[in-house]
Amino acid sequence: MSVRVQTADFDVAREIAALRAGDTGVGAVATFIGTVRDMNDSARIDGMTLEHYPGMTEAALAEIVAEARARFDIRDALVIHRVGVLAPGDQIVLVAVTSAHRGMAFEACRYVMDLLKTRAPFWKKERTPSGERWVEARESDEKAAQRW
Amino acid sequence: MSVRVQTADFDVAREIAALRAGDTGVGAVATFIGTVRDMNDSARIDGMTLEHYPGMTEAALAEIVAEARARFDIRDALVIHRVGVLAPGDQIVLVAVTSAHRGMAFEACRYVMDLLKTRAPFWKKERTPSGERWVEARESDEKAAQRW
Amino acid sequence: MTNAPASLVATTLRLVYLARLREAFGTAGETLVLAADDSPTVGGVVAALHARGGAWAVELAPGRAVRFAVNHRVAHRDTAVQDGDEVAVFPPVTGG
Amino acid sequence: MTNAPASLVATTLRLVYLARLREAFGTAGETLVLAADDSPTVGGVVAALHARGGAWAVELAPGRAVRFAVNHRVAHRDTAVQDGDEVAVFPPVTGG
Repeated sequence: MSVRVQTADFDVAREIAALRAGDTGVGAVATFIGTVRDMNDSARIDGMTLEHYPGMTEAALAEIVAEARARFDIRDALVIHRVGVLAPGDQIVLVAVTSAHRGMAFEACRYVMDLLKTRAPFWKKERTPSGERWVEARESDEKAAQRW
Repeated sequence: MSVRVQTADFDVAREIAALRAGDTGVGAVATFIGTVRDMNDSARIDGMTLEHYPGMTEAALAEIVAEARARFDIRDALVIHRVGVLAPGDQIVLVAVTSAHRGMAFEACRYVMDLLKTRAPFWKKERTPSGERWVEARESDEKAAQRW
Repeated sequence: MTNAPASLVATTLRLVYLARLREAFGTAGETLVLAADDSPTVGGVVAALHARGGAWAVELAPGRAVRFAVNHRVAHRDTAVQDGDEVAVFPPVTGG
Repeated sequence: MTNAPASLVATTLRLVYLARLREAFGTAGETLVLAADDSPTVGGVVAALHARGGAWAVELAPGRAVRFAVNHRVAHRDTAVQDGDEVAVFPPVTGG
């Protein structure tokens, strides 16, 4: 299990290879990558800055991953979340889960993302043509997390 | 939309980059990678050979992806399936789906995998210490496909 | 006789056997001519093959899981076949 | 007085403000001393801040969505705080 908060970009192929390294019991790898869109709520997005709460972030992500491991029959899981200044198209977050079979990998990957969206202390500030604005939390994210 | 059957391995980072290329409306990328396990039904697996039905394979995969596009609000999708001789740890299949939001990406990715497992003409022949054997279809795969 | 219904003339099909069935039948395929009194369907093809006995009778026995495609599309026993069609006979798929 | 209950002595807390609330309050944090008659809870902290008026009263008004953590763990208004705790006050998270 690994959880990282970093400004640098990540290479998903390399991260998956490291996550699987030496474990030939893995038959399924489910991953999710969140990326910066160029539009949000009808405004053009020129980029964004991601702020977090150092210390709590790592603890919250580790707790979410530990919960996923307790709940689903998975072999390992990885979360990487970037912070700092990002441009449209940039990768924001990676969640990767390995398991013997695909069902558990899909479920656990989605679970981690749903909980990350409501429990991990990250905040997005978007740059738009009319200035900067903090992204508002979505009701749909709250519902997605409550589903579990 | 792209569907490929090949003997060569694939680089998931490069494939995702190509799938997303130029589309900054993408906010979510869900992927699934199937890999060769070293155990199956209590037997050690030394490797496997994947056979397919050329012509029908590509048509079946394209049809599954087209159905996923009609059913879910996604931006693009890719399926790569390897054939030939594979070793434990090797990548077998990649399904990658892009969308604006994560829910549709997860759903469509899982849909494509579930249908691929029951409708795409691939067959696995495992090499075990006691000889070769054809993999039997799983009841659980049939149920997963019927869920949709 | 040019206006005769298809079922009254012989139907020539290209058969393809895959995976375990290819090995069991000892061949990757063959040309099969359905007689005019055979059912011009996938089921008619199965009946003609099953009647050969041996591995054919074993693998195509009622209750055995066998799948079909006609011209690369999923088919069933009641799917019609026409002269020139490619009919594939194979076990349930196990890819991914 | 060493055996007096915590609520009868002053509680010194490290407060952390994040994202939009950091900007609204004009500071990333401060040291807050809860008086002995304040509730030794997150709710007590909020009440003390709200009483300052201005941006504090606006952002911490009843019904506004505000989230809390005590020593890096998710907390609620009824979560107890002790001398030396780090109490974070922030908007609903929007990562991923």
